[in-house]
Amino acid sequence: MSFALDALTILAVSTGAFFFLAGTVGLLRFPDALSRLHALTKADNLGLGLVVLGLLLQAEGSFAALKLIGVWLLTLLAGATVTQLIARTARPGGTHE
Amino acid sequence: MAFDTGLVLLVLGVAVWTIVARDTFAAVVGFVAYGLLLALVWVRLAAPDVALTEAAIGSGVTGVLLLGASTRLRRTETSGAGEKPGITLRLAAGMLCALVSAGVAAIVLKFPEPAPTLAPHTAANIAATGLGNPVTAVLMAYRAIDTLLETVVLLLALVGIWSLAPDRVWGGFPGARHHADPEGVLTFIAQLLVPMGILVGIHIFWIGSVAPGGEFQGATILAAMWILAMMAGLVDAPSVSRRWLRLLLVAGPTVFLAIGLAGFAMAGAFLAYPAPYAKLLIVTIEVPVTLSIAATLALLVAGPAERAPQR
Amino acid sequence: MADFLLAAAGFVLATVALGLVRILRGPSEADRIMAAQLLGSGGIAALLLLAEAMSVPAAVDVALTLALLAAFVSVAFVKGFARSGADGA
Amino acid sequence: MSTATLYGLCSAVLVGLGLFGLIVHPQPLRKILAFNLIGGGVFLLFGVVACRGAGMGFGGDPVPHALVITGLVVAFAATALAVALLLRLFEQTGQATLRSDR
Repeated sequence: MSFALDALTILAVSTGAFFFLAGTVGLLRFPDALSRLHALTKADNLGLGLVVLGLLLQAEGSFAALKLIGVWLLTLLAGATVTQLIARTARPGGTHE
Repeated sequence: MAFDTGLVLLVLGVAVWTIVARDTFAAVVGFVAYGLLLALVWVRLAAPDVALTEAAIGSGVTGVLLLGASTRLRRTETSGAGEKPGITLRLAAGMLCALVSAGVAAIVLKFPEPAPTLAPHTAANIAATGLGNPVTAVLMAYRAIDTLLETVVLLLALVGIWSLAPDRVWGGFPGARHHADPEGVLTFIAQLLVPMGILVGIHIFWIGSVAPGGEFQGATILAAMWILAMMAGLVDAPSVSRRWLRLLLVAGPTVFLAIGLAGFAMAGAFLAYPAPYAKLLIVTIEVPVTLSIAATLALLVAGPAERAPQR
Repeated sequence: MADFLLAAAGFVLATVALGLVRILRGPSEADRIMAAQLLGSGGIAALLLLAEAMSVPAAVDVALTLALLAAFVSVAFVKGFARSGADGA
Repeated sequence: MSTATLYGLCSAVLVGLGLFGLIVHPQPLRKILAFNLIGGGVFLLFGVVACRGAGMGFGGDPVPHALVITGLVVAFAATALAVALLLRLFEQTGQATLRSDR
Protein backbone atom coordinates (compact mmCIF):
# COMPACT_ATOMS: atom_id res chain seq x y z
CA MET A 1 0.00 0.00 0.00
CA SER A 2 2.75 2.36 1.04
CA PHE A 3 4.66 1.45 -2.10
CA ALA A 4 1.66 2.30 -4.29
CA LEU A 5 1.23 5.64 -2.49
CA ASP A 6 4.91 6.43 -2.95
CA ALA A 7 4.67 5.61 -6.64
CA LEU A 8 1.65 7.89 -7.01
CA THR A 9 3.48 10.68 -5.16
CA ILE A 10 6.46 10.33 -7.47
CA LEU A 11 4.17 10.41 -10.49
CA ALA A 12 2.24 13.48 -9.34
CA VAL A 13 5.33 15.43 -8.25
CA SER A 14 7.14 14.62 -11.49
CA THR A 15 4.17 15.74 -13.57
CA GLY A 16 3.94 18.91 -11.49
CA ALA A 17 7.62 19.61 -12.03
CA PHE A 18 7.07 19.10 -15.76
CA PHE A 19 4.35 21.76 -15.76
CA PHE A 20 6.74 24.19 -14.10
CA LEU A 21 9.19 23.48 -16.89
CA ALA A 22 6.46 24.00 -19.49
CA GLY A 23 5.43 27.27 -17.87
CA THR A 24 8.99 28.57 -17.90
CA VAL A 25 9.54 27.58 -21.51
CA GLY A 26 6.29 29.33 -22.41
CA LEU A 27 7.31 32.42 -20.50
CA LEU A 28 10.59 32.53 -22.39
CA ARG A 29 9.45 31.51 -25.85
CA PHE A 30 5.95 32.89 -26.43
CA PRO A 31 5.91 36.04 -28.51
CA ASP A 32 3.52 38.39 -26.67
CA ALA A 33 2.56 39.19 -23.10
CA LEU A 34 -0.91 37.67 -23.17
CA SER A 35 0.15 34.24 -24.41
CA ARG A 36 3.00 34.29 -21.91
CA LEU A 37 0.38 34.94 -19.26
CA HIS A 38 -1.49 31.87 -20.50
CA ALA A 39 1.62 29.71 -20.13
CA LEU A 40 2.30 31.07 -16.67
CA THR A 41 -1.13 30.24 -15.26
CA LYS A 42 -0.76 26.64 -16.39
CA ALA A 43 2.49 26.29 -14.48
CA ASP A 44 1.08 28.05 -11.44
CA ASN A 45 -2.18 26.19 -11.10
CA LEU A 46 -1.35 22.75 -12.42
CA GLY A 47 2.30 22.54 -11.43
CA LEU A 48 1.76 23.53 -7.81
CA GLY A 49 -1.56 21.65 -7.72
CA LEU A 50 0.09 18.39 -8.72
CA VAL A 51 2.95 18.87 -6.28
CA VAL A 52 0.41 19.48 -3.51
CA LEU A 53 -1.56 16.41 -4.62
CA GLY A 54 1.57 14.27 -4.46
CA LEU A 55 2.44 15.55 -1.00
CA LEU A 56 -1.15 15.10 0.24
CA LEU A 57 -0.65 11.35 -0.19
CA GLN A 58 2.24 11.57 2.29
CA ALA A 59 0.59 13.97 4.71
CA GLU A 60 0.18 12.92 8.32
CA GLY A 61 -3.11 14.02 9.81
CA SER A 62 -5.94 16.09 8.43
CA PHE A 63 -4.60 19.44 9.70
CA ALA A 64 -1.37 19.05 7.74
CA ALA A 65 -3.42 18.13 4.67
CA LEU A 66 -5.68 21.13 5.21
CA LYS A 67 -2.66 23.44 5.32
CA LEU A 68 -1.32 21.99 2.07
CA ILE A 69 -4.65 22.60 0.37
CA GLY A 70 -4.73 26.08 1.89
CA VAL A 71 -1.36 26.90 0.33
CA TRP A 72 -2.63 25.79 -3.06
CA LEU A 73 -5.91 27.70 -2.77
CA LEU A 74 -4.10 30.89 -1.74
CA THR A 75 -1.72 30.66 -4.68
CA LEU A 76 -4.60 29.87 -7.02
CA LEU A 77 -6.64 32.79 -5.81
CA ALA A 78 -3.78 35.24 -5.91
CA GLY A 79 -2.56 33.94 -9.26
CA ALA A 80 -5.96 34.16 -10.92
CA THR A 81 -6.67 37.66 -9.65
CA VAL A 82 -3.28 39.07 -10.42
CA THR A 83 -3.38 37.44 -13.83
CA GLN A 84 -6.63 39.21 -14.56
CA LEU A 85 -5.30 42.55 -13.36
CA ILE A 86 -2.21 42.13 -15.53
CA ALA A 87 -4.29 41.05 -18.53
CA ARG A 88 -6.38 44.19 -18.18
CA THR A 89 -3.38 46.48 -18.02
CA ALA A 90 -1.52 44.63 -20.76
CA ARG A 91 -4.47 45.01 -23.15
CA PRO A 92 -4.10 48.01 -25.43
CA GLY A 93 -6.10 50.96 -24.07
CA GLY A 94 -6.84 49.17 -20.84
CA THR A 95 -4.42 50.97 -18.58
CA HIS A 96 -7.01 52.14 -16.09
CA GLU A 97 -7.46 49.95 -13.09
CA MET B 1 24.77 19.43 -1.36
CA ALA B 2 23.95 19.85 -5.04
CA PHE B 3 20.68 21.46 -4.01
CA ASP B 4 22.48 23.88 -1.71
CA THR B 5 25.04 24.82 -4.35
CA GLY B 6 22.25 25.56 -6.81
CA LEU B 7 20.38 27.61 -4.23
CA VAL B 8 23.51 29.63 -3.39
CA LEU B 9 24.11 30.35 -7.08
CA LEU B 10 20.51 31.49 -7.44
CA VAL B 11 20.71 33.79 -4.41
CA LEU B 12 23.93 35.30 -5.73
CA GLY B 13 22.46 35.72 -9.22
CA VAL B 14 19.42 37.56 -7.90
CA ALA B 15 21.63 39.71 -5.65
CA VAL B 16 23.81 40.70 -8.62
CA TRP B 17 20.66 41.57 -10.55
CA THR B 18 19.41 43.77 -7.71
CA ILE B 19 22.67 45.73 -7.86
CA VAL B 20 23.20 46.01 -11.62
CA ALA B 21 19.60 46.45 -12.88
CA ARG B 22 19.22 49.75 -14.69
CA ASP B 23 15.59 50.24 -13.71
CA THR B 24 14.78 50.66 -10.01
CA PHE B 25 11.45 48.85 -10.30
CA ALA B 26 13.23 45.82 -11.78
CA ALA B 27 15.79 45.98 -8.97
CA VAL B 28 13.00 45.88 -6.39
CA VAL B 29 11.48 42.85 -8.14
CA GLY B 30 14.91 41.26 -7.78
CA PHE B 31 15.00 42.13 -4.08
CA VAL B 32 11.64 40.46 -3.45
CA ALA B 33 12.96 37.33 -5.19
CA TYR B 34 16.09 37.57 -3.01
CA GLY B 35 13.96 37.53 0.14
CA LEU B 36 11.99 34.54 -1.10
CA LEU B 37 15.16 32.57 -1.81
CA LEU B 38 16.63 33.50 1.57
CA ALA B 39 13.52 32.01 3.20
CA LEU B 40 14.45 28.73 1.47
CA VAL B 41 18.02 29.09 2.71
CA TRP B 42 16.79 29.52 6.29
CA VAL B 43 14.80 26.29 6.02
CA ARG B 44 17.97 24.55 4.81
CA LEU B 45 19.85 25.99 7.80
CA ALA B 46 17.24 24.43 10.14
CA ALA B 47 15.85 27.82 11.18
CA PRO B 48 12.15 27.76 10.28
CA ASP B 49 11.42 30.59 12.74
CA VAL B 50 13.75 32.88 10.84
CA ALA B 51 12.40 31.59 7.50
CA LEU B 52 8.94 32.72 8.55
CA THR B 53 10.22 36.16 9.54
CA GLU B 54 12.22 36.51 6.32
CA ALA B 55 9.23 35.50 4.17
CA ALA B 56 6.92 37.91 5.98
CA ILE B 57 9.10 40.97 6.65
CA GLY B 58 12.28 40.60 4.60
CA SER B 59 10.53 39.82 1.37
CA GLY B 60 6.87 40.74 1.73
CA VAL B 61 6.41 43.94 3.69
CA THR B 62 9.81 45.45 2.82
CA GLY B 63 9.09 44.62 -0.83
CA VAL B 64 5.79 46.47 -0.76
CA LEU B 65 7.38 49.47 0.94
CA LEU B 66 10.16 49.68 -1.66
CA LEU B 67 7.79 49.07 -4.56
CA GLY B 68 5.65 52.00 -3.44
CA ALA B 69 8.72 54.22 -3.15
CA SER B 70 10.10 53.20 -6.54
CA THR B 71 6.77 54.00 -8.19
CA ARG B 72 6.69 57.44 -6.63
CA LEU B 73 10.29 58.22 -7.49
CA ARG B 74 9.98 56.98 -11.06
CA ARG B 75 10.26 60.44 -12.56
CA THR B 76 13.64 61.04 -10.94
CA GLU B 77 15.19 57.96 -12.60
CA THR B 78 16.72 59.76 -15.54
CA SER B 79 18.06 62.74 -13.59
CA GLY B 80 20.44 60.53 -11.63
CA ALA B 81 22.09 59.12 -14.72
CA GLY B 82 24.71 61.87 -14.96
CA GLU B 83 25.86 61.28 -11.41
CA LYS B 84 27.28 57.82 -12.00
CA PRO B 85 30.77 57.70 -10.53
CA GLY B 86 33.73 57.37 -12.88
CA ILE B 87 35.48 54.16 -13.75
CA THR B 88 38.34 54.77 -11.30
CA LEU B 89 36.00 55.11 -8.34
CA ARG B 90 34.04 52.05 -9.42
CA LEU B 91 37.20 50.03 -9.73
CA ALA B 92 38.41 51.18 -6.32
CA ALA B 93 35.01 50.37 -4.79
CA GLY B 94 35.10 46.95 -6.42
CA MET B 95 38.54 46.25 -4.96
CA LEU B 96 37.47 47.39 -1.51
CA CYS B 97 34.36 45.24 -1.58
CA ALA B 98 36.29 42.20 -2.83
CA LEU B 99 38.63 42.74 0.08
CA VAL B 100 35.73 42.88 2.56
CA SER B 101 34.24 39.72 1.04
CA ALA B 102 37.58 37.96 1.25
CA GLY B 103 37.87 39.00 4.90
CA VAL B 104 34.45 37.63 5.79
CA ALA B 105 35.17 34.46 3.83
CA ALA B 106 38.42 34.00 5.72
CA ILE B 107 36.53 34.29 9.01
CA VAL B 108 34.00 31.71 7.80
CA LEU B 109 36.76 29.29 6.85
CA LYS B 110 38.53 29.78 10.16
CA PHE B 111 35.53 29.30 12.45
CA PRO B 112 36.64 27.71 15.74
CA GLU B 113 36.17 23.99 16.30
CA PRO B 114 34.09 22.91 18.12
CA ALA B 115 31.59 25.65 17.41
CA PRO B 116 30.62 27.77 20.43
CA THR B 117 26.95 27.38 21.23
CA LEU B 118 24.36 28.45 23.77
CA ALA B 119 22.02 25.58 22.88
CA PRO B 120 22.79 23.57 26.08
CA HIS B 121 21.96 26.61 28.25
CA THR B 122 18.69 27.13 26.38
CA ALA B 123 17.86 23.44 26.75
CA ALA B 124 18.62 23.56 30.48
CA ASN B 125 16.36 26.53 31.14
CA ILE B 126 13.53 26.14 28.64
CA ALA B 127 11.42 24.09 31.06
CA ALA B 128 11.16 27.08 33.43
CA THR B 129 9.38 29.14 30.77
CA GLY B 130 6.76 26.49 30.01
CA LEU B 131 7.34 27.06 26.29
CA GLY B 132 8.14 24.41 23.70
CA ASN B 133 9.80 26.59 21.08
CA PRO B 134 13.38 27.49 22.07
CA VAL B 135 13.48 30.61 19.88
CA THR B 136 10.34 32.04 21.49
CA ALA B 137 11.76 31.15 24.89
CA VAL B 138 14.95 33.09 24.11
CA LEU B 139 12.97 36.06 22.76
CA MET B 140 10.57 36.25 25.70
CA ALA B 141 12.75 35.18 28.63
CA TYR B 142 16.53 35.10 28.16
CA ARG B 143 16.66 38.11 25.81
CA ALA B 144 13.35 39.66 26.89
CA ILE B 145 14.99 43.06 27.29
CA ASP B 146 16.00 42.99 23.61
CA THR B 147 12.44 42.28 22.62
CA LEU B 148 11.11 45.02 24.89
CA LEU B 149 13.56 47.54 23.45
CA GLU B 150 12.71 46.41 19.94
CA THR B 151 9.05 47.23 20.38
CA VAL B 152 10.18 50.69 21.54
CA VAL B 153 12.51 51.07 18.55
CA LEU B 154 9.60 50.35 16.22
CA LEU B 155 7.58 53.08 17.93
CA LEU B 156 10.49 55.52 17.69
CA ALA B 157 10.78 54.84 13.96
CA LEU B 158 7.07 55.53 13.61
CA VAL B 159 7.39 58.81 15.53
CA GLY B 160 10.25 59.72 13.20
CA ILE B 161 8.14 59.02 10.14
CA TRP B 162 5.11 60.87 11.49
CA SER B 163 7.20 63.93 12.26
CA LEU B 164 8.08 64.21 8.57
CA ALA B 165 4.53 65.35 7.77
CA PRO B 166 4.22 68.95 6.57
CA ASP B 167 2.42 71.42 8.87
CA ARG B 168 -0.76 71.71 6.84
CA VAL B 169 -1.57 68.00 7.15
CA TRP B 170 -0.24 67.55 10.70
CA GLY B 171 -2.14 64.78 12.50
CA GLY B 172 -3.93 63.84 9.26
CA PHE B 173 -4.32 60.65 7.24
CA PRO B 174 -1.32 58.78 5.83
CA GLY B 175 -1.11 58.04 2.10
CA ALA B 176 -3.63 58.54 -0.66
CA ARG B 177 -7.23 57.46 -0.17
CA HIS B 178 -7.88 54.35 -2.25
CA HIS B 179 -11.44 53.98 -3.40
CA ALA B 180 -12.96 50.53 -3.59
CA ASP B 181 -14.51 49.54 -6.86
CA PRO B 182 -17.41 47.32 -5.72
CA GLU B 183 -17.12 45.13 -8.82
CA GLY B 184 -13.36 45.33 -9.13
CA VAL B 185 -11.00 42.40 -8.98
CA LEU B 186 -8.93 44.06 -6.30
CA THR B 187 -11.91 44.41 -3.97
CA PHE B 188 -12.75 40.78 -4.56
CA ILE B 189 -9.27 39.50 -3.78
CA ALA B 190 -8.98 41.69 -0.71
CA GLN B 191 -12.31 40.53 0.66
CA LEU B 192 -11.21 36.91 0.30
CA LEU B 193 -7.56 37.28 1.29
CA VAL B 194 -7.90 39.50 4.34
CA PRO B 195 -10.02 37.10 6.45
CA MET B 196 -7.86 34.12 5.40
CA GLY B 197 -4.74 36.09 6.19
CA ILE B 198 -5.98 37.11 9.62
CA LEU B 199 -6.66 33.46 10.35
CA VAL B 200 -3.16 32.45 9.22
CA GLY B 201 -1.64 35.31 11.21
CA ILE B 202 -3.37 34.24 14.42
CA HIS B 203 -2.39 30.62 13.76
CA ILE B 204 1.28 31.54 13.28
CA PHE B 205 1.21 33.68 16.42
CA TRP B 206 -0.50 31.03 18.50
CA ILE B 207 1.70 28.05 17.57
CA GLY B 208 4.76 30.19 18.38
CA SER B 209 4.83 28.86 21.94
CA VAL B 210 5.38 25.25 20.85
CA ALA B 211 6.49 25.35 17.19
CA PRO B 212 8.14 27.81 14.79
CA GLY B 213 6.09 31.00 14.67
CA GLY B 214 5.43 33.73 17.17
CA GLU B 215 4.53 37.32 17.72
CA PHE B 216 6.71 39.03 15.10
CA GLN B 217 5.73 36.65 12.32
CA GLY B 218 2.04 36.71 13.23
CA ALA B 219 2.07 40.49 13.63
CA THR B 220 3.69 40.97 10.23
CA ILE B 221 1.00 38.90 8.54
CA LEU B 222 -1.72 40.88 10.33
CA ALA B 223 -0.01 44.13 9.29
CA ALA B 224 0.16 42.96 5.67
CA MET B 225 -3.56 42.23 5.72
CA TRP B 226 -4.34 45.70 7.08
CA ILE B 227 -2.21 47.29 4.36
CA LEU B 228 -3.95 45.13 1.76
CA ALA B 229 -7.35 46.29 3.00
CA MET B 230 -6.10 49.91 2.74
CA MET B 231 -4.72 49.38 -0.79
CA ALA B 232 -7.98 47.86 -1.93
CA GLY B 233 -9.93 50.74 -0.42
CA LEU B 234 -11.89 48.51 1.96
CA VAL B 235 -10.82 50.67 4.89
CA ASP B 236 -9.13 54.06 5.05
CA ALA B 237 -5.90 54.56 6.95
CA PRO B 238 -6.76 56.03 10.35
CA SER B 239 -5.87 59.63 11.09
CA VAL B 240 -2.63 59.51 13.06
CA SER B 241 -4.03 61.70 15.82
CA ARG B 242 -6.78 59.25 16.79
CA ARG B 243 -6.69 58.35 20.46
CA TRP B 244 -7.58 54.64 19.98
CA LEU B 245 -4.74 54.30 17.52
CA ARG B 246 -2.20 55.83 19.88
CA LEU B 247 -3.43 53.55 22.68
CA LEU B 248 -3.17 50.50 20.43
CA LEU B 249 0.40 51.44 19.50
CA VAL B 250 1.65 51.79 23.07
CA ALA B 251 -0.41 48.97 24.62
CA GLY B 252 2.20 46.26 23.87
CA PRO B 253 5.29 48.03 25.19
CA THR B 254 3.33 49.30 28.21
CA VAL B 255 2.11 45.85 29.26
CA PHE B 256 5.58 44.44 28.61
CA LEU B 257 7.20 47.13 30.77
CA ALA B 258 4.59 46.78 33.53
CA ILE B 259 5.07 43.01 33.79
CA GLY B 260 8.83 43.55 33.60
CA LEU B 261 8.70 45.96 36.55
CA ALA B 262 6.37 43.64 38.43
CA GLY B 263 9.20 41.12 38.12
CA PHE B 264 11.03 43.04 40.86
CA ALA B 265 8.23 42.29 43.30
CA MET B 266 7.38 38.79 42.09
CA ALA B 267 10.76 37.26 41.30
CA GLY B 268 13.36 39.77 42.44
CA ALA B 269 14.58 41.11 39.08
CA PHE B 270 13.47 43.17 36.09
CA LEU B 271 11.67 40.99 33.52
CA ALA B 272 11.94 37.92 35.76
CA TYR B 273 8.88 35.69 35.75
CA PRO B 274 7.91 33.62 38.83
CA ALA B 275 8.24 30.03 37.60
CA PRO B 276 4.67 28.72 38.00
CA TYR B 277 3.19 31.70 36.13
CA ALA B 278 5.90 32.13 33.48
CA LYS B 279 3.87 30.89 30.53
CA LEU B 280 0.75 32.77 31.59
CA LEU B 281 2.71 36.03 31.93
CA ILE B 282 4.49 35.50 28.62
CA VAL B 283 1.18 35.02 26.81
CA THR B 284 -0.24 38.08 28.60
CA ILE B 285 2.66 40.08 27.18
CA GLU B 286 2.54 38.52 23.74
CA VAL B 287 -1.08 39.30 22.88
CA PRO B 288 -0.92 43.11 23.21
CA VAL B 289 2.64 43.17 21.85
CA THR B 290 1.48 41.34 18.71
CA LEU B 291 -1.36 43.80 18.16
CA SER B 292 0.90 46.81 18.77
CA ILE B 293 3.59 45.51 16.43
CA ALA B 294 1.02 44.76 13.74
CA ALA B 295 -0.35 48.30 13.92
CA THR B 296 3.14 49.84 14.01
CA LEU B 297 4.38 47.86 11.00
CA ALA B 298 1.32 48.75 8.93
CA LEU B 299 1.65 52.44 9.76
CA LEU B 300 5.39 52.36 9.01
CA VAL B 301 4.47 51.28 5.48
CA ALA B 302 1.62 53.81 5.25
CA GLY B 303 4.10 56.64 5.92
CA PRO B 304 3.59 60.17 7.23
CA ALA B 305 0.31 62.04 7.06
CA GLU B 306 -0.50 63.36 3.58
CA ARG B 307 -4.12 64.48 3.90
CA ALA B 308 -5.35 67.06 6.39
CA PRO B 309 -7.50 65.80 9.27
CA GLN B 310 -11.23 66.42 8.96
CA ARG B 311 -12.46 69.21 11.18
CA MET C 1 11.72 9.13 -1.15
CA ALA C 2 13.44 12.04 0.59
CA ASP C 3 16.12 12.14 -2.08
CA PHE C 4 13.54 12.19 -4.84
CA LEU C 5 11.62 15.04 -3.20
CA LEU C 6 14.81 17.04 -2.67
CA ALA C 7 15.75 16.50 -6.31
CA ALA C 8 12.25 17.57 -7.38
CA ALA C 9 12.58 20.74 -5.27
CA GLY C 10 15.90 21.48 -6.94
CA PHE C 11 14.43 20.86 -10.38
CA VAL C 12 11.44 23.16 -9.83
CA LEU C 13 13.71 25.86 -8.45
CA ALA C 14 16.14 25.56 -11.35
CA THR C 15 13.27 25.75 -13.83
CA VAL C 16 11.66 28.86 -12.40
CA ALA C 17 15.12 30.38 -12.10
CA LEU C 18 15.33 30.14 -15.88
CA GLY C 19 12.17 32.20 -15.93
CA LEU C 20 14.14 34.93 -14.18
CA VAL C 21 15.66 35.66 -17.56
CA ARG C 22 12.27 37.20 -18.30
CA ILE C 23 12.78 39.61 -15.43
CA LEU C 24 16.08 40.55 -17.00
CA ARG C 25 14.78 40.92 -20.52
CA GLY C 26 11.37 42.41 -19.79
CA PRO C 27 10.40 44.02 -22.10
CA SER C 28 7.29 45.19 -20.30
CA GLU C 29 6.78 45.39 -16.56
CA ALA C 30 3.91 42.91 -16.87
CA ASP C 31 6.52 40.35 -17.94
CA ARG C 32 8.64 41.11 -14.91
CA ILE C 33 5.67 40.68 -12.59
CA MET C 34 4.79 37.38 -14.27
CA ALA C 35 8.33 36.05 -13.85
CA ALA C 36 8.26 37.06 -10.19
CA GLN C 37 4.93 35.32 -9.79
CA LEU C 38 6.33 32.15 -11.36
CA LEU C 39 9.31 32.33 -9.02
CA GLY C 40 6.87 32.73 -6.13
CA SER C 41 4.86 29.62 -6.92
CA GLY C 42 8.02 27.68 -7.71
CA GLY C 43 9.51 28.76 -4.39
CA ILE C 44 6.35 27.69 -2.59
CA ALA C 45 6.42 24.30 -4.33
CA ALA C 46 10.09 23.90 -3.42
CA LEU C 47 9.33 24.74 0.23
CA LEU C 48 6.53 22.17 0.40
CA LEU C 49 8.81 19.54 -1.12
CA LEU C 50 11.61 20.48 1.32
CA ALA C 51 9.20 20.22 4.26
CA GLU C 52 8.49 16.60 3.37
CA ALA C 53 12.04 15.74 2.30
CA MET C 54 13.71 17.19 5.40
CA SER C 55 10.83 16.29 7.76
CA VAL C 56 10.43 19.92 8.85
CA PRO C 57 6.67 20.32 9.08
CA ALA C 58 7.15 24.01 9.97
CA ALA C 59 8.28 24.65 6.40
CA VAL C 60 4.64 24.20 5.38
CA ASP C 61 3.83 27.20 7.58
CA VAL C 62 6.59 29.11 5.82
CA ALA C 63 5.00 28.17 2.49
CA LEU C 64 1.61 29.30 3.78
CA THR C 65 3.07 32.65 4.84
CA LEU C 66 4.87 32.99 1.55
CA ALA C 67 1.71 32.24 -0.44
CA LEU C 68 -0.17 34.90 1.49
CA LEU C 69 2.58 37.50 1.22
CA ALA C 70 3.15 36.68 -2.46
CA ALA C 71 -0.48 37.54 -3.12
CA PHE C 72 -0.05 40.73 -1.12
CA VAL C 73 3.11 41.75 -2.99
CA SER C 74 1.49 40.95 -6.33
CA VAL C 75 -1.37 43.32 -5.57
CA ALA C 76 1.17 46.03 -4.74
CA PHE C 77 3.06 45.21 -7.95
CA VAL C 78 -0.03 45.59 -10.05
CA LYS C 79 -1.14 48.75 -8.28
CA GLY C 80 2.27 50.35 -8.70
CA PHE C 81 2.44 49.17 -12.28
CA ALA C 82 -1.02 50.56 -13.10
CA ARG C 83 -0.10 53.89 -11.52
CA SER C 84 3.38 54.22 -12.94
CA GLY C 85 2.11 55.62 -16.22
CA ALA C 86 0.05 58.25 -14.43
CA ASP C 87 1.08 61.04 -12.10
CA GLY C 88 2.67 58.70 -9.57
CA ALA C 89 1.19 60.17 -6.41
CA MET D 1 33.23 21.69 2.42
CA SER D 2 30.20 21.49 4.66
CA THR D 3 26.81 22.99 3.86
CA ALA D 4 27.27 25.60 6.59
CA THR D 5 30.59 26.73 5.08
CA LEU D 6 28.97 26.98 1.66
CA TYR D 7 26.29 29.35 2.97
CA GLY D 8 28.95 31.20 4.95
CA LEU D 9 30.88 31.93 1.75
CA CYS D 10 27.60 32.97 0.12
CA SER D 11 27.05 35.49 2.91
CA ALA D 12 30.58 36.86 2.41
CA VAL D 13 29.89 37.51 -1.27
CA LEU D 14 26.51 39.09 -0.45
CA VAL D 15 28.10 41.54 1.97
CA GLY D 16 30.66 42.56 -0.64
CA LEU D 17 28.06 42.92 -3.39
CA GLY D 18 25.77 45.02 -1.21
CA LEU D 19 28.64 47.25 -0.15
CA PHE D 20 29.57 47.78 -3.79
CA GLY D 21 26.00 48.83 -4.63
CA LEU D 22 25.91 51.13 -1.62
CA ILE D 23 29.04 52.97 -2.77
CA VAL D 24 28.48 53.04 -6.52
CA HIS D 25 24.77 53.82 -6.95
CA PRO D 26 23.90 57.51 -7.04
CA GLN D 27 20.16 57.08 -6.37
CA PRO D 28 19.32 56.90 -2.67
CA LEU D 29 16.63 54.24 -3.17
CA ARG D 30 19.22 51.97 -4.75
CA LYS D 31 21.48 52.61 -1.77
CA ILE D 32 18.67 51.53 0.55
CA LEU D 33 18.20 48.37 -1.51
CA ALA D 34 21.93 47.64 -1.40
CA PHE D 35 21.93 48.21 2.35
CA ASN D 36 19.20 45.61 2.76
CA LEU D 37 21.26 43.25 0.63
CA ILE D 38 24.17 43.62 3.08
CA GLY D 39 21.70 43.01 5.89
CA GLY D 40 20.65 39.73 4.30
CA GLY D 41 24.30 38.66 4.09
CA VAL D 42 25.04 39.53 7.72
CA PHE D 43 21.93 37.73 8.98
CA LEU D 44 22.93 34.71 6.92
CA LEU D 45 26.31 34.71 8.65
CA PHE D 46 24.46 34.56 12.00
CA GLY D 47 22.45 31.65 10.59
CA VAL D 48 25.64 29.79 9.70
CA VAL D 49 27.02 30.33 13.20
CA ALA D 50 23.70 29.08 14.62
CA CYS D 51 23.71 26.05 12.34
CA ARG D 52 27.20 25.08 13.47
CA GLY D 53 26.04 25.37 17.07
CA ALA D 54 23.31 22.77 16.68
CA GLY D 55 22.88 20.45 19.60
CA MET D 56 20.68 19.30 22.47
CA GLY D 57 18.01 18.28 19.99
CA PHE D 58 17.78 21.75 18.43
CA GLY D 59 18.44 22.16 14.71
CA GLY D 60 20.50 25.24 15.48
CA ASP D 61 21.57 27.47 18.34
CA PRO D 62 18.33 29.33 19.20
CA VAL D 63 20.06 32.46 20.53
CA PRO D 64 21.43 33.70 17.16
CA HIS D 65 18.08 32.79 15.62
CA ALA D 66 16.31 35.06 18.08
CA LEU D 67 18.87 37.81 17.39
CA VAL D 68 18.27 37.55 13.64
CA ILE D 69 14.49 37.78 14.10
CA THR D 70 14.96 40.95 16.16
CA GLY D 71 17.42 42.23 13.56
CA LEU D 72 15.09 41.66 10.63
CA VAL D 73 12.33 43.65 12.29
CA VAL D 74 14.64 46.51 13.22
CA ALA D 75 16.12 46.54 9.70
CA PHE D 76 12.62 46.94 8.37
CA ALA D 77 11.94 49.88 10.71
CA ALA D 78 15.17 51.56 9.59
CA THR D 79 14.29 50.99 5.93
CA ALA D 80 10.83 52.48 6.42
CA LEU D 81 12.32 55.57 8.08
CA ALA D 82 14.89 55.98 5.30
CA VAL D 83 12.22 55.67 2.62
CA ALA D 84 10.03 58.24 4.38
CA LEU D 85 12.97 60.68 4.58
CA LEU D 86 13.71 60.14 0.90
CA LEU D 87 10.11 60.71 -0.17
CA ARG D 88 9.97 63.89 1.92
CA LEU D 89 13.15 65.11 0.26
CA PHE D 90 11.60 64.44 -3.11
CA GLU D 91 8.43 66.28 -2.15
CA GLN D 92 10.40 69.26 -0.88
CA THR D 93 12.92 69.62 -3.72
CA GLY D 94 11.36 67.69 -6.61
CA GLN D 95 14.51 65.59 -6.76
CA ALA D 96 15.77 62.51 -5.06
CA THR D 97 19.49 63.02 -5.01
CA LEU D 98 22.10 63.28 -2.29
CA ARG D 99 24.11 65.94 -4.15
CA SER D 100 24.39 69.16 -2.20
CA ASP D 101 25.14 71.55 -5.08
CA ARG D 102 21.59 71.77 -6.46
